[in-house]
Amino acid sequence: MSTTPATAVPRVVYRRPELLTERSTHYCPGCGHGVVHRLVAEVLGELGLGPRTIAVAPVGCAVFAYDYLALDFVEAPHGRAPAVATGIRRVRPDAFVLTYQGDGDLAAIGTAEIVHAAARGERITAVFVNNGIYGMTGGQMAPTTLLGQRTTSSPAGREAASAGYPLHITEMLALLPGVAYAARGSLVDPAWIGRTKAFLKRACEAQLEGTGFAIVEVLASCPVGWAMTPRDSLAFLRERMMAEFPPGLLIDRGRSAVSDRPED
Amino acid sequence: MSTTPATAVPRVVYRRPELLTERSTHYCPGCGHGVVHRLVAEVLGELGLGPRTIAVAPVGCAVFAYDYLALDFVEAPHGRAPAVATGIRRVRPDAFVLTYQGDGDLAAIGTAEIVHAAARGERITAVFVNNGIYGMTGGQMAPTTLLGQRTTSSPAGREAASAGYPLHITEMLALLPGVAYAARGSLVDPAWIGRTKAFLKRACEAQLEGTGFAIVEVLASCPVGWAMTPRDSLAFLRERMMAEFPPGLLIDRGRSAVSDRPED
Amino acid sequence: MTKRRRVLMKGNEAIAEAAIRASCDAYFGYPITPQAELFEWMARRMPEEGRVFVQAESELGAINMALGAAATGARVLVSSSGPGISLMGEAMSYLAGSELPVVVVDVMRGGPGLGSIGPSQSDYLLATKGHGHGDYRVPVLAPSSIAEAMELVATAFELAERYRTPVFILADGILGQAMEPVEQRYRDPPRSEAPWAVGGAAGRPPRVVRSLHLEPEALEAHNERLQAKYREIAGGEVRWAGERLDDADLAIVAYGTAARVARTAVARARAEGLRPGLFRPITLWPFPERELAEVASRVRGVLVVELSAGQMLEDVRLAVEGRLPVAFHGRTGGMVPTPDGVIDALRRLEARVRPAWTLPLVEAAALDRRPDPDTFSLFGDDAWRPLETTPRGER
Amino acid sequence: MTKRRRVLMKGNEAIAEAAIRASCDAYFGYPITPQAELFEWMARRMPEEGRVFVQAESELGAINMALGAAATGARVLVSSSGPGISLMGEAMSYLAGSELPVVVVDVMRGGPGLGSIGPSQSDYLLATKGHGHGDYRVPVLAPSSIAEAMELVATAFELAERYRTPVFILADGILGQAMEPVEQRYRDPPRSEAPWAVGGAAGRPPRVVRSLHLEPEALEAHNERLQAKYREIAGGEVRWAGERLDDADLAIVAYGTAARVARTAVARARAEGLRPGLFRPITLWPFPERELAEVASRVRGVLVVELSAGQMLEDVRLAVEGRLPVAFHGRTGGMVPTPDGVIDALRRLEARVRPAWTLPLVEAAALDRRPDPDTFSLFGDDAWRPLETTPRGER
Amino acid sequence: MERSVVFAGFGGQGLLFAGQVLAHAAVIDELEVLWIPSYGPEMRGGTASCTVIVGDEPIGSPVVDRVDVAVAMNPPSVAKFGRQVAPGGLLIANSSLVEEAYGRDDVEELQVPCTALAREAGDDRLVSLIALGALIARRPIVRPAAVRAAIRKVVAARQPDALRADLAAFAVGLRAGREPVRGRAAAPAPDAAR
Amino acid sequence: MERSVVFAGFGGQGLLFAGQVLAHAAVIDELEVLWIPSYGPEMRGGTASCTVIVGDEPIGSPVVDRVDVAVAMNPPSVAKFGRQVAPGGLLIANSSLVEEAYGRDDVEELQVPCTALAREAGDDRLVSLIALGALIARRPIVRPAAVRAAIRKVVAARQPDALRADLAAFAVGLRAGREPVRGRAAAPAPDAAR
Amino acid sequence: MTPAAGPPAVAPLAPRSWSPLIIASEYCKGCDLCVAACPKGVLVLDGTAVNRLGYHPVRLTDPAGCTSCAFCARVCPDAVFIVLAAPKGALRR
Amino acid sequence: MTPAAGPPAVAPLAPRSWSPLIIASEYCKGCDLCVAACPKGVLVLDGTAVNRLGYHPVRLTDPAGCTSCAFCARVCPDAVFIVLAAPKGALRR
Ligand SMILES: Cc1ncc(C[n+]2csc(CCOP(=O)(O)OP(=O)(O)O)c2C)c(N)n1
Ligand SMILES: Cc1ncc(C[n+]2csc(CCOP(=O)(O)OP(=O)(O)O)c2C)c(N)n1
Ligand code: SF4
Ligand code: SF4
Ligand code: SF4
Ligand code: SF4
Ligand code: SF4
Ligand code: SF4
Ligand SMILES: [Mg+2]
Ligand SMILES: [Mg+2]
Repeated sequence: MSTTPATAVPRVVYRRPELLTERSTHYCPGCGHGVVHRLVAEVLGELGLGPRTIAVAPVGCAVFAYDYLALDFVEAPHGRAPAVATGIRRVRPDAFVLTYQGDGDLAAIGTAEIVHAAARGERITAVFVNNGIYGMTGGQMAPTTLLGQRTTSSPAGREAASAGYPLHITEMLALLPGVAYAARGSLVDPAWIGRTKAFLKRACEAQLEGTGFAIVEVLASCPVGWAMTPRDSLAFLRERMMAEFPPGLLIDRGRSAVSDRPED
Repeated sequence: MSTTPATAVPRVVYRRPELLTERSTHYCPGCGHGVVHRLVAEVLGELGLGPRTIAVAPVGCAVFAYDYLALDFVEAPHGRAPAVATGIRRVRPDAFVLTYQGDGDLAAIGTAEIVHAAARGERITAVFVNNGIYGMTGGQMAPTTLLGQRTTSSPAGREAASAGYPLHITEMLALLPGVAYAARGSLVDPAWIGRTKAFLKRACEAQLEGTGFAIVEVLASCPVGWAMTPRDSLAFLRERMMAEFPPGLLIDRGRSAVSDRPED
Repeated sequence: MTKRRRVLMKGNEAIAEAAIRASCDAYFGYPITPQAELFEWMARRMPEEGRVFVQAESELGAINMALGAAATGARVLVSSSGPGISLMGEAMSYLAGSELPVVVVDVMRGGPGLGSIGPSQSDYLLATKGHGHGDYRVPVLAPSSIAEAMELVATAFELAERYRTPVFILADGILGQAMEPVEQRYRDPPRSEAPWAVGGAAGRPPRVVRSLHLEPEALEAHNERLQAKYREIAGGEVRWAGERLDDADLAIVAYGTAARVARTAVARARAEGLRPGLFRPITLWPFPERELAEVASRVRGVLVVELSAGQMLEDVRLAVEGRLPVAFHGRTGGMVPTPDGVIDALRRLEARVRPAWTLPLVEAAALDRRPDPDTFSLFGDDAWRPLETTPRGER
Repeated sequence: MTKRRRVLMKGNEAIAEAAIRASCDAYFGYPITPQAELFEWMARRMPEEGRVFVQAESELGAINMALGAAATGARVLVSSSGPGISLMGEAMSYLAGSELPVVVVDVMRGGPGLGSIGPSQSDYLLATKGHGHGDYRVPVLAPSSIAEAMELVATAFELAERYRTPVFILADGILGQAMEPVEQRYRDPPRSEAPWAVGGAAGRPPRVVRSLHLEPEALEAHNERLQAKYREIAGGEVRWAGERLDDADLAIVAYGTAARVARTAVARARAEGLRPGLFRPITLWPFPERELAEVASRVRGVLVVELSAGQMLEDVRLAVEGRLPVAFHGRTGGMVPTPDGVIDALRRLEARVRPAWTLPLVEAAALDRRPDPDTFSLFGDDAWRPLETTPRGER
Repeated sequence: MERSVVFAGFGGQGLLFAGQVLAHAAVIDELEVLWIPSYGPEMRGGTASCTVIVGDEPIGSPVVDRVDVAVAMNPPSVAKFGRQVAPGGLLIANSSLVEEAYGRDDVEELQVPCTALAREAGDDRLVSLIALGALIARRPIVRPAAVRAAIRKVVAARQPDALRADLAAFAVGLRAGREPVRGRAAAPAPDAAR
Repeated sequence: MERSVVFAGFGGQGLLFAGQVLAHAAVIDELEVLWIPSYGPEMRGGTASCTVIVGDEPIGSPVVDRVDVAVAMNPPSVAKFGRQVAPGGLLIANSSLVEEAYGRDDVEELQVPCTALAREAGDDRLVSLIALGALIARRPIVRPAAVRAAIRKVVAARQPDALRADLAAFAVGLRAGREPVRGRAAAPAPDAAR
Repeated sequence: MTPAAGPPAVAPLAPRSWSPLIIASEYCKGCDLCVAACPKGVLVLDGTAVNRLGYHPVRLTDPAGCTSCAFCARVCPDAVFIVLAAPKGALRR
Repeated sequence: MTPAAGPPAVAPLAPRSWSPLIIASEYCKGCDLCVAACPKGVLVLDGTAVNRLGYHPVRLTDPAGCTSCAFCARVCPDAVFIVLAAPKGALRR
């Protein structure tokens, strides 16, 4: 690169991605959804997929994703995004199909739909935001809530004896031959955010390669649901969530080796 | 043993178990459900559980299980047996709770219910009859139908590209810490039938020990759904079904070592 | 009879083939008796035609796949029976709220619960009134022969797309399972524009298909639009058929299979000196309320015949508004009324209505409204109950 | 006012606590606005009491867990709102068919689809008519204050067990979210025997709880029994309340929150010279049809007020049977009618009804039945439509 | 005028098939017709039946209070449908399996050893076509030629190999219907395992 | 007679809490009362509001066409609820955040620098109790003593440590309501992150 | 739905009249699985008999050849068999 | 729902007036995550300002200390930042 003269245009290191609309989000301060939206907008933008993407919005705090991402959107009933996406997928072979779901949406009420979309190997890229809680409805226990974690529906902390164990649904899905790609990212710090973006990119590529179903679970914080400051929620994310749900690549059936390094 | 005089009562090697009612079943000739019913009756009888069992009948060919097994029964909506059993389990801590489901019932429409009953570690013993087909409704493809297998809804044989891959749901469930016991048996021959009975017995014991959810998948034939003679269906069971779904113990979290040998 | 090219077809299969010939793009389903053959026909034929067939993991899966496909502007069919249809209530409400065209065939069976697989018409109230939450209505078409079912499939797609609404076709186990000769006349309605459909926001602002309107004002405005649409449908899309009503003094109201039984009963009853006619609603919603009211103004009594405990009965009573006796004859659980059973019910009705010619109409109506504790009072102890149920012995 | 021990309670929490005090054995639920506090109260209190609380994986899970628990004879509560309730249609049909007592609370919100979380009464038709498949009915209780909700919880358990049936409690977002002072009066109804309940066949023949009756004859007989039970409930369990009806010449029919708005409107309207009274159904099924008909015989017009596009309206019309004008005022999507809005609707009704004293009743009724294309004809072009909708400007 | 026929027997005796052949024959003869099976899980290892209504006008009621002809290929079917035959109607019983006459004076009872004849002709499933032949011999609801054309049409599409045997079975039945043989020929039941 | 009050502002300003205190005070004063929150996801990072209706008879309509008092703690709330105040009613605005008067002649407008006063008192959440004090000073819907008892009751149960500050804030508000201060004191908004 | 009364009680038999199998033929559906499973080849479907259900039930061709291994009973979906072990000295008829 | 117009175009700036961060303060929710993530400690929540949403928005305290590492932008849930790299010779204001 040539040396820049003093009057040159400064190089843009980072800018708000084009696929984000101008609207301010309704998310609470520090909410992970905002970061995931941004990553999705960046990845789709970089791959040039915006104009042919049909996205499916969940029921959960991200129900308004269509207000923030400049994409065609269909709103699915709670948990049914993978079925809705299957319908889209089948009649629109050329579209890029993206689902966005929370942990209650995907891992509780929508268990059957996600398992079977994955088993069928639908060419769908699923973004799964695991914040270990039902954010939208006021902080109740989710299937991914940690043992001992207090929520409005586990006021004494989640007990295995009555409420069972945190569900590792992405690991379950990774068993299925229809799943081309499965990974778990985290929003705990810039490095993991970068890695998560790389996972998302690879999950989009898997769809483009036609190798099957792709899912990226993103460990995200819900400061309000966890009743913490955003800063404290990052500590909880690192020490507790990431201990229970180790992030990293789970499977990449499309490629022998996967590029798992942080993006930069 | 003393030598038996010529006029002695002959020793009964095998008799119809007491928990089977006198009714002739509605099952087709050679149907696996009959054998599974018999094994369930034998195991519950041997463990003396009949009088305190509450069983849950599926929707599927085994919907009439209550006509053949002399147990208290609740009929669940299609796929919801694990939820129904959970309700029973929680309000009747002393009862022995048994579910009986087919592969369409358990692995298709009932996916969410079985996954979450298992994740919660409900003390339930689940009998899962996998015949790779929807018997009751006329032989349509099930989640466990083999690739290439012709059914009334996969007339050209199941294709992975459009219908996905056979679902190994028991393996998925075995990942869950709430699952105390998971095994897969087969009705292919007397030896495997004996082994399957041992699995069932162990799965009942797991409930009695209070260690969590227990499931036994039983590979069974559906001669009518497979459009084969019962004899041919055994060959299919051995060569095709058992190749896709290897029988054996999957997990026994309750005991370190499991007795996996054929009963005799 | 001129020589026609007729083919023997099973109802379930004829409905499926009619959808294919109506350029149905995608079918999503799940097996259930007595509609399995519809599903299986699609499993075989849709791939042959290069179209979409998906066996969903459940009816919830199927109807939500339909939602996704319809959101792209595709022509979509779904089918099931009672238990499966019940599971679709939430998504039907979403389809109505999101204004998406999907045709749903319900081949009704005996209920409630697992019930039986016998023919039934006990999903009338579900289809026409209260299936899912929220204020919405779904056009409901009720064929009474296989040929009519084929025609109504095309009509259903038309209505669905013209009004952006899910549409029900209500058949019963007999219509699904029976074979009749039908002419191979299929109709492929032209497609409406779908400027609302998603497909990727290339060169245009993004589109959103949704039912959420969090601001009450916005949701009320949305509901106003929906209600205006429903009024339009109610005004313009009522369908019904009358038979021998011109000189009738009793009217049988029946749809689908019950109407066929009633037709035979009308013929036989006339031979025996009674003078019934048949009023057959083809749209159950919008119900031909005005048309039935008009017919009711010319007869002395109305007999509702259903394969149910009395569901359409409510709409008939709403149309007749107490101006003349409404009797009911129904069988449930897979049982089907017989022509003789209907004739008996007609005779009981006939025995109780006063001859019309002795009083001017208004007075007769007024008289009829006087509480009559015997059978026809709507205000007696059994006010809510079908006015006449078949005596047990008859069954 | 004497000194009373009153506690400020939130509707959702009061309902939950009332269930606990009514010896509810088990609660199964899934979070949804606006009933989350009910669910959360149970999450905290049930374990405290050593009873069963399970957060199900979904509403399907919850209602089916309830089915299992109820089959053992346990006293069971379930709660949800629109979308979740819609998902329960199949299981409700099973509960009805299997004759199992479960109390289901629906804290209604705006629809259709995801709609909004605002208060609404748009699940009336769902609850009273067509939720699931098959011929069944569910008693529906509609409280209009928090204190009444607490009392009706006990009533619901009573009805459920006496008649072996699921029972709905229909509240709306306001009733769920509001706080009112209530006296701590709880009722714990005695338990009915449950000789049908499963529990292990020790020392007796096995029992089966089911809804399947494959033989049509058997299923029809089962349906006959169910219908007989529904007739019994309709005969003996109608509940309603009237306010200022004695001298009223117009009757407002409204339930739940709408009835409170109407009550305020009645008071204000009387101050302004109108003479309305309030007819408040407490059981929506069985609907107080006979009772309303009696009231209708004494007034000149009826105004139905709902937080919906006109759902109870159908039952009111069935009760009134065209004998006098029925007007409608409704708001949807989370909007709530205001007292002034109701009064305006009353005035429009008043302006249109002829004074009763000029004609004997029967003739007046007959006259009213003449097609009047303006507003009140049920046979005009907009036959199916609520007779009067609020003009847009008012909203 | 409408004529109704019920075919009933064990699953595997081809009764639904025979009913379909009759329905196709009616179409060939330009009549109106409606065919309804019994359906669903009761078919599992149980009995099967179907009803065919043939008429000049579009068929009204799909349910018939009484049938004009009952073809009953096993004992339970005789028991169930024997009483549903209208006075003056016809009851065809499979005398290979049904021991004695049903014993109604007001209907014509025809005993045909269908199973025995089918065994002779080489295939159990022919039972019903033999019965259909007998039926057409006694009640010419459709022309025998139309039945033959219908068999050709239906069978040629599905199992062309079976065509000859099927046509032969129908002929045997026709003959048996024209010259009824009394008495029961001992013959085993069809193998019901499908 | 019924009096209705709406409390509105940013989430985190304690508005639902202040409404509950008023409702409890009404119960203590043996009045009838109804408290209704705005609820649901719009609470996420947005505004919050609740309505309290106090009366002598059981409360009828839970919705009020017009309110007697609006307590508006941020600019959007003034914009939204300012116009809903009935003629002769009272509008209390948080002059720390709201620049200018709403400007209605037919209602009494009271400007209280609630945020500034709350900061002084040491906790952002006190904003609403200060406003409640001002409200009770101008419209004695309930007795001040009842409010104090209500604060004791509600706060003692949940956060006993906060009791003193809460009572003090109410006192500050009461005073501010009795001797209104005009003008806007510059003060930062509460930290809305909860 | 009534609990099974169980098979008929096994009464002492004279050695000569003794058979290792009691076959509840009316339950048999002629599926052939026991025939396939029998290591001794002593079972056959009886083509000359038809039971109530319409099937050719199974028949033991050679009681003496039967070892009472109970394979037939283990594979039978309809619990048709009672298998007895030979009392010492008994002759299988 | 309209697609983002994107942030304001970045115009050439005179070296002296140049800053590495453009902060869309009205989007900021004061969550503090960028402050925590900044390795240089040059971000702070501005307790003296309140934005339209009611939050204290973030402020860059020392442009010269900023290395344009964009950690702040990567962690920000509300995409508040544009990060620019220093043109050669530019002074950070
Ligand atoms: C059928 C149905 N049940 C329940 C709800 C209520 N509901 C809305 S969002 C949600 C859960 C959201 O949790 P999650 O998926 O984890 O998303 P988050 O808000 O945490 O991002 C629930 C239960 C609903 N809208 N529909
Ligand atoms: C909600 C619902 N959907 C569909 C059906 C129809 N149905 C009955 S059984 C069955 C599948 C049975 O298959 P499986 O569970 O494998 O049992 P099998 O008959 O093979 O033993 C289906 C789809 C139903 N009864 N209810
Ligand atoms: S509740 Fe949790 S997930 Fe929802 S917006 Fe707030 S922080 Fe985000
Ligand atoms: S269809 Fe299959 S599973 Fe059902 S009874 Fe017959 S053989 Fe058994
Ligand atoms: S017991 Fe053994 S040897 Fe005897 S018949 Fe049975 S399988 Fe054959
Ligand atoms: S296995 Fe049982 S049913 Fe099958 S042939 Fe043998 S005895 Fe009969
Ligand atoms: S770019 Fe880096 S150094 Fe500069 S403010 Fe952001 S995080 Fe700090
Ligand atoms: S991370 Fe973003 S929203 Fe949070 S304080 Fe920093 S700039 Fe504001
Ligand atoms: Mg979540
Ligand atoms: Mg199966």
